[in-house]
Amino acid sequence: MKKKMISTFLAFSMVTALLAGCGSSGSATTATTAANGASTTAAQADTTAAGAESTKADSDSGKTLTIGFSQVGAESDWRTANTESMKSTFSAENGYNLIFDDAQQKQENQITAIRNFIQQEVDYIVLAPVTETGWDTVLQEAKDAGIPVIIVDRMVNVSDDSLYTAWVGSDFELEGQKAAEWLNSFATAKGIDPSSLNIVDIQGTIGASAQIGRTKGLQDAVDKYGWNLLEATTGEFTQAKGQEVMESMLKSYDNINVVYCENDNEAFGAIDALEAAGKTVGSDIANGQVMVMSFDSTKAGLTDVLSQKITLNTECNPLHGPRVEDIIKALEAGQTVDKKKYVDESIFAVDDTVKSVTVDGNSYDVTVVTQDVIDQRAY
Amino acid sequence: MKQKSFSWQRLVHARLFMPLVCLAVVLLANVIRTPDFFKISINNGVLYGYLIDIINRSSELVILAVGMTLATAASGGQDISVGAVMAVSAAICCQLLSGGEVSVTSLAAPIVLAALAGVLAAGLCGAFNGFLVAKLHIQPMVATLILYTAGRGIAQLVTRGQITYVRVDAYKVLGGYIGSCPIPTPVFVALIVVIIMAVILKKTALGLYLESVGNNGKASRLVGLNSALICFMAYVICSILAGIAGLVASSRIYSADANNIGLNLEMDAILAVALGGNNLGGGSFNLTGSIIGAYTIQALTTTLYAMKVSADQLPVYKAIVIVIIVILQSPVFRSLIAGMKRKRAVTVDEK
Amino acid sequence: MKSKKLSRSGLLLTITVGLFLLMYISGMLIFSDKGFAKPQMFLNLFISNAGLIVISCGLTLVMITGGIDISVGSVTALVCTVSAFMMENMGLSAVTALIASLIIGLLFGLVQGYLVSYLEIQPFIITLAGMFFARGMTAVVSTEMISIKNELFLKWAKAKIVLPFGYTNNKGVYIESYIYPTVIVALLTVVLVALMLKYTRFGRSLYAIGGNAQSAVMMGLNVRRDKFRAYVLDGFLTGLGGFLFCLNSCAGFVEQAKGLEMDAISAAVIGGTLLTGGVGGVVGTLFGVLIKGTIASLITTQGTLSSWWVRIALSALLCFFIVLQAVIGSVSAKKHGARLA
Amino acid sequence: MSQPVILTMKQISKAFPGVQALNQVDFSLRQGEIHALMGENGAGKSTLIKVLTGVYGLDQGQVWLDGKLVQIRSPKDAQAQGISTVYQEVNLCPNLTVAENLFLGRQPMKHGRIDWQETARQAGVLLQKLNIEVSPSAMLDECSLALQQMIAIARAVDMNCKILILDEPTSSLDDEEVARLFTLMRQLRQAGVGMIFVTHFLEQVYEISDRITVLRNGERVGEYETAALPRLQLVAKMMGKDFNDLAVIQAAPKGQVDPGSVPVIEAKGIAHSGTIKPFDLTIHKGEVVGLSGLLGSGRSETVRAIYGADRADQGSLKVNGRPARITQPLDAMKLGMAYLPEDRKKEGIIPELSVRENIILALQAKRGLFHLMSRKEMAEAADRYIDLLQIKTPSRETPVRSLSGGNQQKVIIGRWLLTNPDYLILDEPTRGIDIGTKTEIQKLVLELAGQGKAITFISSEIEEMLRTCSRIAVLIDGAMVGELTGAQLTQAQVMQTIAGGKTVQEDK
Repeated sequence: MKKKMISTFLAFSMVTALLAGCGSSGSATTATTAANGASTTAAQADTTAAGAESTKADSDSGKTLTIGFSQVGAESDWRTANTESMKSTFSAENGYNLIFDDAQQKQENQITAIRNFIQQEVDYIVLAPVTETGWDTVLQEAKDAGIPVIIVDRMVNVSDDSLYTAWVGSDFELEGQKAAEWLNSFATAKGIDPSSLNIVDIQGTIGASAQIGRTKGLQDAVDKYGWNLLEATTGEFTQAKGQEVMESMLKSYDNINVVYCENDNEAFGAIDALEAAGKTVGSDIANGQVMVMSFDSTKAGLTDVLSQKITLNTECNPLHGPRVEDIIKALEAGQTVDKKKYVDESIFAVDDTVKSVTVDGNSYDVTVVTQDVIDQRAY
Repeated sequence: MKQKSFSWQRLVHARLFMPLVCLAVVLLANVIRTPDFFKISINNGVLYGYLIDIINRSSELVILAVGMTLATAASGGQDISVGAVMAVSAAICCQLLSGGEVSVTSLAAPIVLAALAGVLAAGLCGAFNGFLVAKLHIQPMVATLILYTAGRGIAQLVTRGQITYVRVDAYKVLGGYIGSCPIPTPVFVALIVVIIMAVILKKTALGLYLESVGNNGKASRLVGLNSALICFMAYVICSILAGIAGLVASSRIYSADANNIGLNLEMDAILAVALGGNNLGGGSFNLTGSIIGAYTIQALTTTLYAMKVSADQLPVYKAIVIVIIVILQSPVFRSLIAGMKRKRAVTVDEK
Repeated sequence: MKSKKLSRSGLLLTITVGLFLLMYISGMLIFSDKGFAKPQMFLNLFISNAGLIVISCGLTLVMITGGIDISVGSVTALVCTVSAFMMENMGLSAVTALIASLIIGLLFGLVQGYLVSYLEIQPFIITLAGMFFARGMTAVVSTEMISIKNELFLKWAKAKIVLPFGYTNNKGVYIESYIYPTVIVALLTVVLVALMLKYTRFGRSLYAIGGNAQSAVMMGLNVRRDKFRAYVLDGFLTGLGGFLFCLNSCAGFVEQAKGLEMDAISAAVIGGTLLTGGVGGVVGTLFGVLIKGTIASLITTQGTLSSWWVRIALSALLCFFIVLQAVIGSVSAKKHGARLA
Repeated sequence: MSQPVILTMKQISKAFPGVQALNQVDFSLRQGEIHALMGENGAGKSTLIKVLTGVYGLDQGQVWLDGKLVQIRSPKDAQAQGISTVYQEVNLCPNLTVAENLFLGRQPMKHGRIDWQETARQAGVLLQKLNIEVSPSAMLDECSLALQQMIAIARAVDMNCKILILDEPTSSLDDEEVARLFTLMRQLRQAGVGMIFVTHFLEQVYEISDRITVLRNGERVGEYETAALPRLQLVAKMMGKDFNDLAVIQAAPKGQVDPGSVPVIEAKGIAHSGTIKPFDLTIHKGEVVGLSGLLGSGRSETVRAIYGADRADQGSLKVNGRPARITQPLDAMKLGMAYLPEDRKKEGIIPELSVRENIILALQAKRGLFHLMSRKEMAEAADRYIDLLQIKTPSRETPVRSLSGGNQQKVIIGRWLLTNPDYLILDEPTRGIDIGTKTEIQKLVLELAGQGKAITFISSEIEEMLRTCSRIAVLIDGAMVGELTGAQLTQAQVMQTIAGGKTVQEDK
């Protein structure tokens, strides 16, 4: 009995300690954030430099802007980099008060968080939505409260465009198109017959906008150039699933020569599976190598490009912080902003066989990966 | 005639009958679809084939199923925290190996030490679960619900929300291959775990103790068994095995992905135990059945993947299999069928 | 006489309510500058959790009988996706979608209830199958996210019920406090279910079944039928709650409401419902949901915490309640034991 | 006794796979009579009752209620037709109040909802009418077992039952509680309720019943007026043979004890707060010491404290002259103790495990986790005790749950004998067991004492204690009030001691 009471007390004090811990660890987390963010900030100096002065001006005038940021979660390297970018941009030193909420991949949590932001009377709400859909009600509430909403990363699909002020993010379909155009140019340059390109597509989580855009980019090119798309299966954006799916595909087809992975984590898994099966990964398709194409261009992903395991890595830029800041500054200055702003994204290739690709009349340069390029990357 | 039908009856009622039939049906479906399903070749110096994939991929599940069987037997409940515990173990191991960096190419700590730390952490999780279940007599599902929710949080706390990579070949061994051995290491790990458990059950009275405690804890205490300790041990073993499974899963991707390692594997492990013909209410257990159950689930998964069923739709088939099996195993259903048979027999007799 | 009744279920409920007030009031004091003291903040707890409240009520019924239903999260996803699919891809009306939602819930209740009560299969394993099935069927219906744009549906979703108080925010906008109809439905559900549990024979029968099913049979209660009905009602409420959930999220997709079953179970447990059955109630469950919502609110308001702290804090709280219940249970068992002596 | 017959069961047959549980059994019950249903375990008493209450369907036969042919489909159906049952293990809900338990499923309604005030009022009236002293708002699990039984009866009576079945209602009650129960039963008899009374206690049958029906092996032996059937004849009819075993036992020599030898057990000042006050107890080799007292007097608690099932708070214990510290049962087992618990189902058998495993379990536990007995050793041990104790089981691998109560008890006895204990604690080893097996167990006890084992024997039946014990210690409210030996060992003396210990002690 006595023992039981003790354990109750223990449990209770545990809860109390944890709750207290939450408070104190909050600062601890911020501290690590600052430390981690140091390299990030340095690397993006060029992007933030312009904004830095005006930020100072803001803080001089004594007005601290409160930003509520609802993030999807921490499910991938890309996402963590995205969070870091926001945290380092909207730091206290830069004159902001960032209220960060992690939704743990749940839309309902984000809806709750936005309602919470409205009550906290934040100046801006930044939303990286878990899903594209289902935002009508809560964004209406934000609009009624007069709080501008800036969407980052995925787009929201709402009946009324005025529910959000601006959107910053990647054009996933363009990413797919760029990769596909590069493949076409590369094959042409190497004199490879389009019909001998046997491609498998390891898709992202079905329904995610990145998956939809990147798959579409490839699919359109397959139809256009007459490539041979053997199979498209989801690898759920994870390394483990990418590996498993690749293993299975290798059993079904023995002529795969291009693997189109929709993010870096899947590419890592696919490379492992390919190598385990005795295949050589690389760009030399003609001599039996299997080409791996990937997206995101995380440092790890680019390192694999450098070691020639990934042939092409199309960037998906997570550094939304500075861009969101630009929009906020413009809004504060009373200017109008573009409703949609795509971030600039590079293409990283293993060599300079293809110097640039053209999509819809726009030309995009291809960067050849060197150690310098990797070192300069922020994530 | 009567003799024959009797032996058939005995076969049908043998405990391993249902699990084996399930496995056979799944494999048969594969052969019909892919005639060279059972083909195993040597490719790049390693064994290669669908079957190898299934056996390799189910390793973690087999390890979990073994632990889950023991926990179920001793407590009559299931440990739903094993997936999260896998993540904790992997996170701690990788974090030690990387020395806190996000991605490393050299080790910050010896692998054995880090692996031991991971397993130890898992053991601690098991001790927590075991304490709640055995000492405070909390329903297993509720007790393990705590770590089910907290586990991944702790794992993320350890890795600071990042995916920690350990890009060192030595770390890939556990999930890959040992030197030039053609059989994937996870298969060995699963095999070793099974053999060790089998030896323990064969050479010690643990099996009898577990069954006795799970069946009647009070009576077991009075014949000198420390019911609480035995139940506690079952949970510790279950979590340690989850920790080992976590290391294997982590080694496969040489990283600790707190959000995805072992995701939803607890449900599969419970399913394996149920498929193996074990009573989820505790008491007597059948380890072989659980292992066959685990292989069946992976075979089903691989089959459905190969049949191009979307991963999202996979659960529908799993659900159908579960429902069929539990209905067939349900005593009420069996007595219903038996009653019908008897009635038929009676009418025949009357004629 | 009342004090005796307070011994177990009453005590647990008191602790739950007390803890909720304690947490909320300290939140109001600590974060008063961050809007935590505003009435709307409190209302938001209900607005955001309307669906969960209804679903947890259904689950509480099943838990009182000593059962469990872990399929509720997946069924919610199925309900949302089917509703969205019907309205967007088939052009059916919102009313049809609502009816379909309720029917889906009922069907799950009927099948699971039948298997649990008439074939006597363990509820955990049956509802595990139900969970797999519903999640998989959601993917069969649609692998894509479906955004609901149906006019009537959005009208329901956006139908603010304005309350006669509010505040002016820093932008000078007067914001009146409001709730959505979903909140009224949820609270009505709690009240109706609470009344049903207290004032109908069926309700009392559920407690009897949870207390001792064998006895309940011997006392002439139709245990199988009542258990079955509990699961059917649970299914129905899951369908309804799923629809409310859908009104809040206005979308349907495979990953929706993942882990909702554990939220609902822990809400019920925090609210004082024992998983062994026989003790508990929906008022407690309501407070359980509110406590979970408050923790989430506190953490969001705090504003720098990472997601893992949410998980860890929630599970620590859950741990506290579970251990507390175990202790109270063992104390009353001790009493029982002393009586035998 | 010319009351009208209210229930007639004709030619009832019921078969289970492999067993003909009831074969053409007739039974009748009159209004306002207490009709004892007697028979050994497996005679078909429970099956007959379960057929009558609709738990089982019947294969053949008819049930007539009030002259009408009826079909009873379920317990609910039975209740609707006025047949209620009160079981030994009280079938009420511990998590609800007394009032609620009384009216569960038939609560008074007002405006379509339960009228709780009315429920409480009616409960109060009902309890008062039957002289049951308990608050209607008390939780059931706060009531004593006897009280729960009374409440169960009150519930049955209030449901306008014409027929009340009492299935071993007295086996967990002490004498005073039995007396109160009998008062209640007589009250009901006055009110015209027909009662079927199932029990193993012959005294109670003769005290309360009007008629007796004896069943044996699923068949009816006969129906008798209680007053016209001598006890010995009743026993003979139940056993189906001339009953001389009782006499044999009474003649058996009690173990001869050397008082100078080192006692096997020497307890000094052992106590457990709340249940037992400090007591001393010394037991020698070859001695059978009985612990007597009313239920709740601390009989079981005393032995449990010695055995370590519940830890003693204070006191010292010497085993074979050496001080012993016992914190858990295993410690006691290692010192050569064995404990057959009172509640066979809850604390004795491991139902799903086989007879073999149940028999070897204690020895295995004693040997430890790492010294698993070989299969051969297990099989031999099991076979030896199946043989020795004449356990009726299809095979040693049969799950013990499918054995009858008596055979289960023998399995547990076998389990303990296998550990070759010096000191055996037998707590109610014969409860709920048919007379044949009872006698066998009593003989065995004396035999074991003859082999030099020390035994503590607890039983609610004084006669049984007198037959087996060479000494009886009597407890009242957790305190040991006296020890009776030699010529003091008479039923009257024991009763008197239990009734008022002090006077007897003064006599000594």
